[in-house]
Amino acid sequence: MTYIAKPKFQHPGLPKNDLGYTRRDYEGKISTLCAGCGHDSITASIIEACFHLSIEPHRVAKISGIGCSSKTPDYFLGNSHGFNSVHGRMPSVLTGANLANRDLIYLGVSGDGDSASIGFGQFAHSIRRGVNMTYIVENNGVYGLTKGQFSATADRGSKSKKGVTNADSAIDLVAIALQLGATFVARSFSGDKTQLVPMIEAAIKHKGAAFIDVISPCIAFNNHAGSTKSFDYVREHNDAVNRLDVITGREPITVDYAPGTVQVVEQHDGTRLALRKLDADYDVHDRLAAMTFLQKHAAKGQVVTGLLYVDAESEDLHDRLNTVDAPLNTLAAKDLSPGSAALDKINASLR
Amino acid sequence: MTYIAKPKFQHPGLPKNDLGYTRRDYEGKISTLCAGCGHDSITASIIEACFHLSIEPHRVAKISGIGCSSKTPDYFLGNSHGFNSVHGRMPSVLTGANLANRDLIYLGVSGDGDSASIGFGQFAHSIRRGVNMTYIVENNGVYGLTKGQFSATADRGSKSKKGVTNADSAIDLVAIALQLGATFVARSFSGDKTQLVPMIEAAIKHKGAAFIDVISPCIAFNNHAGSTKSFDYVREHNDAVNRLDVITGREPITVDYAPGTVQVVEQHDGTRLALRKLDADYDVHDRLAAMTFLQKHAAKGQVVTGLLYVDAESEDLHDRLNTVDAPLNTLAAKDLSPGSAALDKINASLR
Amino acid sequence: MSVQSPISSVNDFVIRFANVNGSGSASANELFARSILRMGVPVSPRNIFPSNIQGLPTWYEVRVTEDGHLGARGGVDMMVAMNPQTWDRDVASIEPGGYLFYDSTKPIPASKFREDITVIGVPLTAITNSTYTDPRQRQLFKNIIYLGALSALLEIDPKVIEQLIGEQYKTKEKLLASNVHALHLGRDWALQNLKCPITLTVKKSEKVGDRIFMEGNSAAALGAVYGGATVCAWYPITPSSSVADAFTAHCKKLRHDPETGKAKYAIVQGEDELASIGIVIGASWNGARAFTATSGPGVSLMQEFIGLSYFAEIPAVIMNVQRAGPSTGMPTRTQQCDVIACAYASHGDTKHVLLFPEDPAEAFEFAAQSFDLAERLQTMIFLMLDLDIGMNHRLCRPLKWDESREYDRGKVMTAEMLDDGRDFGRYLDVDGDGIPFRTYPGTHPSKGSFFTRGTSRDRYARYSEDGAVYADNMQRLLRKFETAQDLVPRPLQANAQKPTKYGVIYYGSTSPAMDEAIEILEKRGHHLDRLRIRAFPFHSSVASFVADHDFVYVVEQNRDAQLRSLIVNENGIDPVRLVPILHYDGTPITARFIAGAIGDHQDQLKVTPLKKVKS
Amino acid sequence: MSVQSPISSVNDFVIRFANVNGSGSASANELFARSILRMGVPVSPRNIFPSNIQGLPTWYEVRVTEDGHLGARGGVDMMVAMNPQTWDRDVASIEPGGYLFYDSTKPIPASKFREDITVIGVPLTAITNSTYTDPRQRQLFKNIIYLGALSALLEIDPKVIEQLIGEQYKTKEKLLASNVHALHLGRDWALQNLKCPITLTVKKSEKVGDRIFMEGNSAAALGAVYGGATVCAWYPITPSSSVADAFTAHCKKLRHDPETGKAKYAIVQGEDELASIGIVIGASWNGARAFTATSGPGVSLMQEFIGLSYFAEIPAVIMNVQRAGPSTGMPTRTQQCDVIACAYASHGDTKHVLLFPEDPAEAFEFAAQSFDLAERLQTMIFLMLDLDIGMNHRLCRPLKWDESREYDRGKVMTAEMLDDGRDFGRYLDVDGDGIPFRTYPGTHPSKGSFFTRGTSRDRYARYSEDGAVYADNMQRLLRKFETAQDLVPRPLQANAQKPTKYGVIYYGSTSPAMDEAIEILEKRGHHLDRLRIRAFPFHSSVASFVADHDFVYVVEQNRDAQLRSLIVNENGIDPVRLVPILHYDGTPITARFIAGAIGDHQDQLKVTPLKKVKS
Ligand SMILES: Cc1ncc(C[n+]2csc(CCOP(=O)(O)OP(=O)(O)O)c2C)c(N)n1
Ligand SMILES: Cc1ncc(C[n+]2csc(CCOP(=O)(O)OP(=O)(O)O)c2C)c(N)n1
Ligand code: SF4
Ligand code: SF4
Ligand SMILES: [Mg+2]
Ligand SMILES: [Mg+2]
Repeated sequence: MTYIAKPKFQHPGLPKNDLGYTRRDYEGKISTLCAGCGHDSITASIIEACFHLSIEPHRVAKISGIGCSSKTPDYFLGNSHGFNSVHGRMPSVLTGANLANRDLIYLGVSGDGDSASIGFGQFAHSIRRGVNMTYIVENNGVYGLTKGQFSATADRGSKSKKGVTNADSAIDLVAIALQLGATFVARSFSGDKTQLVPMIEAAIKHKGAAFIDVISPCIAFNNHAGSTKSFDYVREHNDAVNRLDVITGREPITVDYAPGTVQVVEQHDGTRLALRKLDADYDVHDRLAAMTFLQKHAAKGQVVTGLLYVDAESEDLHDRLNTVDAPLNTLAAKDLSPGSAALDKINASLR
Repeated sequence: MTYIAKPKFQHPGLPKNDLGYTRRDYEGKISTLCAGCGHDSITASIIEACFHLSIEPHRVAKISGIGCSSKTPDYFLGNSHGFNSVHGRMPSVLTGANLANRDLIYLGVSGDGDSASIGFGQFAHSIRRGVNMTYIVENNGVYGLTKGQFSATADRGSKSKKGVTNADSAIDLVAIALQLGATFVARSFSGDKTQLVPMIEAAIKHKGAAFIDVISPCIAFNNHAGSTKSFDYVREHNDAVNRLDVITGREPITVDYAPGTVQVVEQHDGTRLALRKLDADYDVHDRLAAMTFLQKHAAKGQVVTGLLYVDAESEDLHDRLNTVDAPLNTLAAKDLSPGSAALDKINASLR
Repeated sequence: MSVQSPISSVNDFVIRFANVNGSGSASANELFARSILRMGVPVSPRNIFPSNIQGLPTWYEVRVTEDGHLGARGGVDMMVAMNPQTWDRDVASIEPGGYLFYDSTKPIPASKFREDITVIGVPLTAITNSTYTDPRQRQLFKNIIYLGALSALLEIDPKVIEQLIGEQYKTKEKLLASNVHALHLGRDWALQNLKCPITLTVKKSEKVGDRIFMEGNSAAALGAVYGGATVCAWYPITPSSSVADAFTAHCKKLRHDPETGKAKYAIVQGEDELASIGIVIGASWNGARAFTATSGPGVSLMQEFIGLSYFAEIPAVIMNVQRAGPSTGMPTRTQQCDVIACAYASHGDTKHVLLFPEDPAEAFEFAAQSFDLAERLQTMIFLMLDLDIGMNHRLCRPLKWDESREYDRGKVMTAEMLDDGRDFGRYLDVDGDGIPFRTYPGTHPSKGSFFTRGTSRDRYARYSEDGAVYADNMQRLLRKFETAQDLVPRPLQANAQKPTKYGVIYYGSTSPAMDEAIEILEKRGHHLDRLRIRAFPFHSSVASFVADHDFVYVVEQNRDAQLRSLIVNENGIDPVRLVPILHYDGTPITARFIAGAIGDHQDQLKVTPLKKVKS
Repeated sequence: MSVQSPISSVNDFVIRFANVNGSGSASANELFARSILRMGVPVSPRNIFPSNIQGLPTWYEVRVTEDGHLGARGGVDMMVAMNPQTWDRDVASIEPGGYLFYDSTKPIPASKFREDITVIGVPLTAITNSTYTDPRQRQLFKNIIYLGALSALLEIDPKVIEQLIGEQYKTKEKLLASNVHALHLGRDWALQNLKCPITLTVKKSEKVGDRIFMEGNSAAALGAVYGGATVCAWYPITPSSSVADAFTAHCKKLRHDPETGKAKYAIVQGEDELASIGIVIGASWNGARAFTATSGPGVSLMQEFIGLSYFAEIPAVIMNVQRAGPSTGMPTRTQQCDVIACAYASHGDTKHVLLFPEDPAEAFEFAAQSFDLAERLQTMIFLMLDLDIGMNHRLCRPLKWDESREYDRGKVMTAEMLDDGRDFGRYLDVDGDGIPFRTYPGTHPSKGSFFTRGTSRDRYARYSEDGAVYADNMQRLLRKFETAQDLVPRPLQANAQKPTKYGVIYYGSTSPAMDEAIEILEKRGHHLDRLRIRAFPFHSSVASFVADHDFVYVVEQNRDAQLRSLIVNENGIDPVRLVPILHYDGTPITARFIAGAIGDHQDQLKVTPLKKVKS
C-alpha cells in the first residue's frame, strides 16, 4: 500500500478494448491491503479479465462480505456499484441483487472465513439455487482481517503462524460446490494470473452459479512453513488439470492445439472455452469424475487447479422462477399494480 | 396420537436388559406427531437400541432443534434430560453440552430443514470438529411442522403435495458428512427397524462424529406420488449395501456368516460391528469409494442405505483439546481457581 | 334442564367449536361463520390451534355480533364439544345459562355435565356411521352434520349454507351434492328430535354492508402486490408463513405477463431468515421493492442485517406477524411483544420505522405504503401484524386502490441528473430532511457509482474513520428519523362524548376490543378520549394528546409495556402519566379485560391521591 | 522558534505517536509508556488504530499524569510525527506551545510547520540507515532510535528503558544488546545535537504505587479463569478477540493438570457467533461455566439464543467489548452503544442483567462474579466492556482473590435432594425469589430429568399452551429480575464537597474522565454528587439518587442516551430530570468534554427557568 494518490491522467497510448476502454477504466481505489497480499493479485486478474471481455465497467455489481478479501471490490471497477455487506452473507445479498436486475453481471467476492466458516450455509444455498454469478473465494486459510486465526479451509495438520496445529477437518469448497450442483467449478492460485484471468472470464460468461476457489496467500499471517496456503506450498503442490482460453468473438479458433489435447465448450452466449488438457483423462463435463479426481489428489496433498467442471447447458435462478425479461427493478406501478378493477373483483370474492 | 395416558404399570414379565431395565424404562412421553409419521418409528428404534445396549437411561443427553423431528426426544428416554433448543442449532448446543461433560452419551436429533437448511453450517462444523455424538437427521424432505414446504434435501424435480416441482439441487447430507470428515456415516429408512436399530447402536458406541441420515416419510405432507421421500418411493429405491450386527460383549461372534461376506470392525470400546455385505465390493473403510458409490447410485435414483463409512481409529473433540478425564462440570473452585498466590505473581508481572 | 334460565340472544353470542386438529373441522367451522355473515350478521371468528399438525386440541370460536364488535369477547355461550380430550375444560368454560352441544352417540355420565347449562346431544357418530363407511368420509361429514344440526338450532338459513357449499365445490358436482346431503342429515335430525330453535338465534340483518372478510396476512400480501413488491424472500414460520403463501397465490393470479406468461415477481424460500433478509436487502439495494415476512425468532436472527439497512440506508420491508415470545414462545398464540425488538433492532444506536395496522384493510394499505416509505426514507420499515389479525378472518371495509397512484421511489439520482452535473454524495443531506440521494447500480458509465458499506464513510461514501465525519452522519440519521414522523400514518384520535381528563392509547389488533371497551366504560360512567397510534416514530400529536390529559392508559398485548416505553423515551414524557394496561397470556385482548382494568383503575383514582398511583 | 511560549510541565502532558500500522512501532511506543510508569509516574496510553492490517495510519497516545487522570484528555502537547500521510492533521492537532518531533532526514518545506510550536527534527532515517542495512531491521530500530532521542528530551531514565528491554528479551541476548544499542544511538544524537531536556519532562515519583498495568480484555479473561469458566466458545471480532486470546494464554499457564498435562478447560473457535453462543448455552445447560466474548455484530447474531437463555433459564455469560455501531460501524473505535441491544436483547418480553466494569480491576472482579450471577439467576449475564478499557493498558489496583471463595452454583438439585423426596419442578418458584431449581443432566436414574424448551411449558416443565400458565411464568421471570437487583454490584455514590441539588450518573470506561471532570467542574464552581452505575437491573439507590437531586446528568458514550432510557423505563422516572450528556464520535470520552457540556448546562440553568430545559 502506498499513500500517494493515483494520478488521473491516462496515457493516450494505453491499449484499448473493443469498447474503447483502457485497463485504467477497470481499476478502483488504491488497495489498503498488505504489500504482497495474494488478494491484490486477484484484483489485478479481475481487472484484466473485465478489460479483456470488454465489459461495460458500470454494468457489474460487486458484492462481498467482510474481511480483507471482501474489501477488494473497492479496488477494482471503480465505476461499478459495490456492496461490502455483512460477514458471511454475500451470497444472499447477491441473490437478491440478481433477482432485482438480471441484466447486470454479478461478481461475488468472499474470503474463506466469510464463505466456509460463518457463511457456509449461504455459500451452499446460493449455489444450489443456481444464481447467475461469479463467486470468487479468496482463500488464504485464515482470517486475515482479524489477525490470523484458522478458517474452516485450513487443512487438518497445518500450522498457524503461532505454531498451533489445526485439528479440524478442512472444508474443500470446490468439492462442496460440485456436490451442491454448481454448474461451473474451478480452482486457481492468486500467483498464477495466466490461469486465473481466463478462468474469471469464463466464469463471467457462464450462466448460472460459477464458483472459483482462488488460493491466495496471506502474507501477514499464513505464509510460513507448515502452512498449506503459503506461496511456496501452493507452487510446489499445484496440479493443474487444464489451461483455458476464452474465445468470445465469432471468429474460428485459430490457436493451434495438438489434436486430442483440447476440449472446446460452448457456453450459452456463444463464448467458447478452449481447454488445453494437462491431464489427458480429465473430462470437465463429468461431475462425478471431477469429485473423485479431487479427492484422490487431495489425499496426496496436491492442490488441483483448473476448470474442474462445467455444464454448458446450465440454467439459472431466473429460468427456474420464469421471471420476465425486463429487470424487475424497472417495472413501474402500471406493470405491477393490478389496478382497482381487479381489486373490486377481489373484494367481491371476499364477501 | 392418542390422548389416553400411558399406564405406569409395568408387566413383571417384560424382558429386561443387562442392567435390569425393561423397554418401558427407555420410553418417554406419548408422541403428539401424526399417526403414521416416520419419526415415531425412529423413536421406537432409538428406544430399542438403548435398551439393547443396556445404556443407563439417564446418562443420555438428548438434544434437538425445532421441528416435528426435534420434538421426538420428548418421546423416548423419559429419564434423560432433553433440550429442544432453537431451529438449526442443535449441533452447537450439543457441542457445548459434550464439552461440559464428556461422560454422557449425546444424541442429537434433527430434521432435514433443521440440519440442511437453516442449520447447514452448524451441521458441517460440528462434524468437522469430531464431536462425540450420534447425530440423527429424520429426513422427510419437507418442513413438517410448518406444513410441508420443501427442505434442502428435497430432490431436484420432486413434487410437493401442492404440485410444485422443486428446482433447486438437493443436499445429500451423507455425501457432505463424508466430505467433512465424519468418522461414522450411515443412512437408513424409518420403515426398516432391522437395519436402523443396530445402526443406532453402532453410532452410539462410536467415538467421534457419527452421522445417520434416516429417511422418514412425512405422512401429512410428503407421502404422495412424485415425492422421493414417500414410503413407497424409498421402499422401491432402497439399495442397502450391508446389514449390521453389533456385538458389545466379549463373547466371540457366534452368528454364522458365509465366508467373505462379513467385515468386522472393532470400535474404541471393544464393540464389534459385524457387517454382512450386501454389495460385495463395498468397503466401509474407504471414504473416497463410499463417496463415489453414493454419487453413482444417486444418479440412478437409488437411495443407498447401510453403514457407509466408519473409521475405527477415530478421535473426538476432547482428544483434540486434550481435556482432563473428569467432566469439566464437576470441577470446583479448588480445581479451577489458580488461587491468590498465583494472582500475586500475575500482579507483579504487570508492573 | 338447568335452574339458570338460558341465555337468550339474537345475533349476539359466542359459539366455540372444540375439535382435534387434522380432523377436517376447520372448513366446516368456517362454513358456519360464513353462513352467518351471508345472512348479513357480522361475525368475528378466531382459530385457537396448537403448535403441531395432527391430533391435538384446537378450537374455533365465532363471535356473532350484530353490533359489529369484532374483538374477542371472552366467555362461551355455546360450546360444540367435539373433543373428549378437552371435555372438562370446555364444559367448564360455558357461561351460566349457556349451551353445550355434543355427540351423544356414546353415553356420557351425568357428572360430566353442569346443572346451569342447557345440554343438547346429537348422536353425530351414529348418524354419520349409518350413512358413510369410508373412515375419512366419516371424519369429514361428521363436521357437516353438526353444522346441519346447528343450522336448525340457531335458525341459520340452510339455503345460504348450500350456496356457500356450491361456491366451494363449483366444479366438483359430486362433492357438492354429498356435502349438502350431510348438511340435511344433521339438520333434519335436529328438527325432528330437538326443540328448534334454541334461545340463541341468527336473524337476517343488513349490518355487514359492503365489508369484506379476509385474513390480515393475505391482505398484507395483496398490499405488497399493489405496492409493487417484486422480490419476496421468506422462511417458513408460524404465524407468518401465510403471508408468503398469499403473496404467491396473488402473484400467480395477478402478476404474470399475459403474453409471455412470465412472472413479474420473484419469490424465494430462503434457507433461513438471515438469507431471506439478505436477499431483500440485496434486491432493494439494486432498486427493486422487496420484503420478507417473519415472526419473533426471525426478527432476532435478522438483527445484524437490520442494522445494515439502517446505517447503509437500504430500503427494506419486514412484515412481522407477532406471536407470543420470548424465545420460541407460543408460536400459535398472539401478542404485540416485538415492539422494542423492532424499534431499536440491532446493536449500536438505531431506530426503525414501525407501522401498526388494526385490521386487514389497514394491513393492505400499510403494506402498500411501506414500500413508498422504505424507498422515501431509505430504511427498514416494519409492518407489525400479529397472529390475531394475521391468521384470522376479520370483517373490514373493502380494499381500495387509487388508479392514478404512482409509487414514490424516493430520491434516486438518474443518469440524466448526473449528466446534468448534479453533485452526487450518497450520504449528503441536500434537502435538510436527512435523506440523501441514491443511485441504482449500473446507472451511468462514469458517474454516480459508490461503494456501499456498513462501516465508516463520509458523505461521499468514501472510507473514513474520522470521528467528526461519523458523528455528523449519525446526527443526519436522527434528522431523517424526524422526517419520518410526518410521513408515516398519523395517529387517529376519537374523543369521548363528554370532555374528559383521561385518555387511552392503543394500537394494532387491539382496536375492536378497545372500541367496545369504550362503550362498556361509558356505560360505567368513565369517559376517555382515544388515540390509536398507527406508526413509530410518533407524530407530534401523540405528545399533545398526552399533554392534554391527566392520565393516559396505554393498552398493549405484552408484558413489558413496550409501546409505552417508546412513548416515554422518544417524547420525553413523564411515565407516571402513562398507565400501562397489559394483556399477555397469548389470547387476543378482550373488551371485558380492558374495560375491567381501566374501570378499576378509574374507580381507584377517585379514592387515591394522584401521587401514589403506581405505574 | 515560536512566539508562543512552550508548554512547560513535569509529569503532566500528552504525547502522541503517529505511525503506520504494521511498522513495528507498537512495541517501541509501549516501551515508552512503561518506562515512565517504572519511574513511578502514572500514564494512560491509548492505541488509535485502523480497521486493516498494514499500511494505514495509527496513533499511540500517552497521557503522562502525575495526578492519575487516566481518562483521555484531548489535545496533544508533543506529536511524534512519523507518518507523512497524516502529517498535516498531526501538526494541526498540537496545542499551541506544544512540540513537534519529526524525522528530519529529508527536508520539509517551512509551510508544513507551525509558528506557535517548537519543532524538533532528528534525522532518524539517516541515523538508522547509517547503522543498519536490513530493511526490516531498519524499520524496527528506527522506532527504538526515536525512543532514545525522546528519553533525552523528556529526561526519561535510560536505565529504566534498558531494564524493560532486558525483561522483554530475557532469553534473546543478541536482540537485547542491539535494542539497547539503538536506544543509545538516538539518545546520544539528541544529547549531542539538541537542547535537552525540553520543557516537558518526566520526574521520578511514587504515584503509581502498587497498581498494575493491564488491558481490560486480559483482566476479564483472567476473571473467567478465577471464576471457574471451563468452556469458552468464541468467534474472532475486533475488539473482543483478545479476550479469547488472553483466556487461552492464561489457561495454558494456570489450568493444566500438573500430572497429566491435560486441560481443565475447553476453548472452541466457533464457525460464527451463533455457534459460539450455542456452545456456551449447551455447556451451561450441562452444568459447566461457559462464556463467549464478542462485539456488536455478534450480539446481534446471538439474539435468538439470548432469548432462549432468558426463557429456558440457562445461565450464560457474554462479554461484549463494545465498539462504535451501528452495523459494522467503526470496529476499532470505542462506544457504549449496546446497552439497549443487550438489556432488552431478543424478541418478545425480555430483560437481561448487565455489568459495567470501569477498568481492568473491575473487569476481573465482575467477570469472575458474572458466573456466580449467571448460575444463581439462571440467565444471561452481559459483561459490558468497551474498546477503551478492553484493548488499552490501564493502570488499576492489583487484582485480588479471596482464597476461601467458593463458587455460587445457584439452585441445583442433587441426586441426594431428589432421593430425599424434594419436589422438583424446573420452573417452580419455591423460595419466592423467582428462581427455580435446576438439575444437571445425568443426575439421577429416575428423578429430576426434564425436557428443556424455549416454548410453552408449565412449572414442571411439561408442555402447556395454556394462557394462565404462560402468564404465570412470565410474571415469575419479572420476580427473578427483581431479585437480581440486589445481587448485582451496587452503584457507588460519591458526594460533592458541598451539598448540591445536582447529580451525575455515569458508568463503565467513562469513570476516570468523570472523576477528572468533577475536579474541573468544582473549580468552575459546579458541585455534583456522583453515582456510578455498575449493573442493570438498577438497585433501588439509583431511583433514590435521582429523587434526591433536582437534575441528574447521565453521561454516556452513545448517541441515543441508552442508559438514561433504561433508568426512565425501569424506574418510572420523569425523563426531564435526567439530562443526557452524550459523546459518540468513537473516541474515548474526555474530562474536557464532560466538564464542558455539564458546565454549559449548569451555567444556562442559572438563567433558564426550570420548566424549559429540554432533555
Ligand atoms: C458478524 C461478524 N463477526 C465477526 C466479524 C469480524 N471479522 C471481520 S473479517 C473476519 C474474518 C475474515 O476472514 P476471511 O473471510 O477469510 O477474509 P480474509 O481477511 O482472510 O481475506 C471476521 C471474523 C465481523 N465483521 N462480523
Ligand atoms: C428461527 C426459526 N425460524 C423458523 C421457525 C419455524 N419452524 C419450525 S419447525 C421448522 C421446519 C422444520 O423442518 P424439519 O427440520 O425438516 O423438521 P420436520 O418438522 O420436517 O420433522 C420451521 C421452519 C423456527 N421455529 N425458528
Ligand atoms: S492480513 Fe493477510 S489477507 Fe489481510 S491484507 Fe494482509 S496479507 Fe492480505
Ligand atoms: S407433519 Fe409430517 S413430520 Fe410432522 S408429525 Fe405429521 S407426519 Fe410427522
Ligand atoms: Mg481468509
Ligand atoms: Mg423435515
